[in-house]
Amino acid sequence: MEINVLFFGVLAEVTGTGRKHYRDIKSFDDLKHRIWDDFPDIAHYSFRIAVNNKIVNEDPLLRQDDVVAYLPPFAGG
Amino acid sequence: MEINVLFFGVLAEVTGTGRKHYRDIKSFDDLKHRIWDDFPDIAHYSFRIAVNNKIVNEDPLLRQDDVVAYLPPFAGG
Amino acid sequence: MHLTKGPVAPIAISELVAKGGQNHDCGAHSLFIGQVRRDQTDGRYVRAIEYSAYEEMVIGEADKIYKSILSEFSDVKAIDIIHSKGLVKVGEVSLLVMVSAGHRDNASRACAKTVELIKEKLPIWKKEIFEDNSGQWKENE
Amino acid sequence: MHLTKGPVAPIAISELVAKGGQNHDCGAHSLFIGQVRRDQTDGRYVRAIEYSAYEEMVIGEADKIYKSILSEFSDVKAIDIIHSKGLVKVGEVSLLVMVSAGHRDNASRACAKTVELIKEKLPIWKKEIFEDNSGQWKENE
Repeated sequence: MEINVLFFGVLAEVTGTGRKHYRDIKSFDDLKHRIWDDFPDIAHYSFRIAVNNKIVNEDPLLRQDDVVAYLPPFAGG
Repeated sequence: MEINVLFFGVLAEVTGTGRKHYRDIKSFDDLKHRIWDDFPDIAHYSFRIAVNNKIVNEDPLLRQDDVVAYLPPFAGG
Repeated sequence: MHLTKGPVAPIAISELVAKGGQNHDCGAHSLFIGQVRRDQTDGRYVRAIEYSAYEEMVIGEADKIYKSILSEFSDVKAIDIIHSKGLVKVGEVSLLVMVSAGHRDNASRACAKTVELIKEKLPIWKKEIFEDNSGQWKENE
Repeated sequence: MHLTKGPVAPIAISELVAKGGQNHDCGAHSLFIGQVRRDQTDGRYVRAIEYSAYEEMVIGEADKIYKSILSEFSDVKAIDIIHSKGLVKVGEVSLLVMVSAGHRDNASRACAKTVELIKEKLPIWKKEIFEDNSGQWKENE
């Protein structure tokens, strides 16, 4: 399936891109590994994951065209 | 001695005047009785007394030209 | 502390905030704005409040409030109070309090405390004026 | 909830307060204004903060904040939030929260709570930009 991935805050800087489109993703675990391969530096940062604008606390079941976002700790205000 | 008396809030209305000048006052007690005679209705209201802008909790020692104010419960804001 | 004749103009609020921006140690402003509510008593609706004040004493008591807040909250940089005297209509502002501080928590708590002290300490009185022009003196709870 | 490009203009505050005056059940507005502080890190002074946001999610999360505050404080009539995105310089406003309520206590407590929820829940990030143009990502404590 195809998945859109968004990176925010420091991770947008670290990955050098705010977004990346992935094809042929089999599962969330598969996606994670593809992202680690592309951007090994993100391992040094803490973040949470949102799928379609909702924070997920466990590995989610992904579906075609889901939007997965990498969210560093919030700092609004 | 001469004393200026100020009435505020509902007491300005009840006394029909915001201020009154008293002459030949001997003491605070004397002043109080003169005021009661002039404005008997103030007995129906609760108030505190300030002398020269300071709330007094006991009968004060008055001095020439002191300003005595009758202050109903505050209602600012 | 400023006693203004009639309502506090909304533009005064922007002016205070713009002034606050000149203090670069401030990270937070907490504002309290009191406006006249269309309260009802025995079927009569408030159309305005008439405020009166013992002005000389208000200024002295406001000074004490400033000192008390500044000594309790060391992070507070500035306190501004504008209160109306005279007639303020429903929906208009009668009280503006702005507390500027380094950090948000101090700003919020100091502002709430300032409002409490204003209600308790400032010799100001209000009379509700109803739509039928009858009136009623009010006390703070 | 509104994300505005650059600083929140002081005049926006007056406009919100003027709008609040149209609700005659409101007796109190509590405002929180966050502005960029000239903080110092290792001898470098902040000259601005660059904000970025996950805008779509911000709007959804702000809706949840509104619902949560309105259900906790039945006296609250309106909540407005304006947050900056992009560059906001020292002394400029990056956050404006206004909570309107019937009575002051509810306005103040609901406003403080809203600010806490904004810091905790909204996917917004900030990078301090120092006078030498170096930068540093910040987290809320």
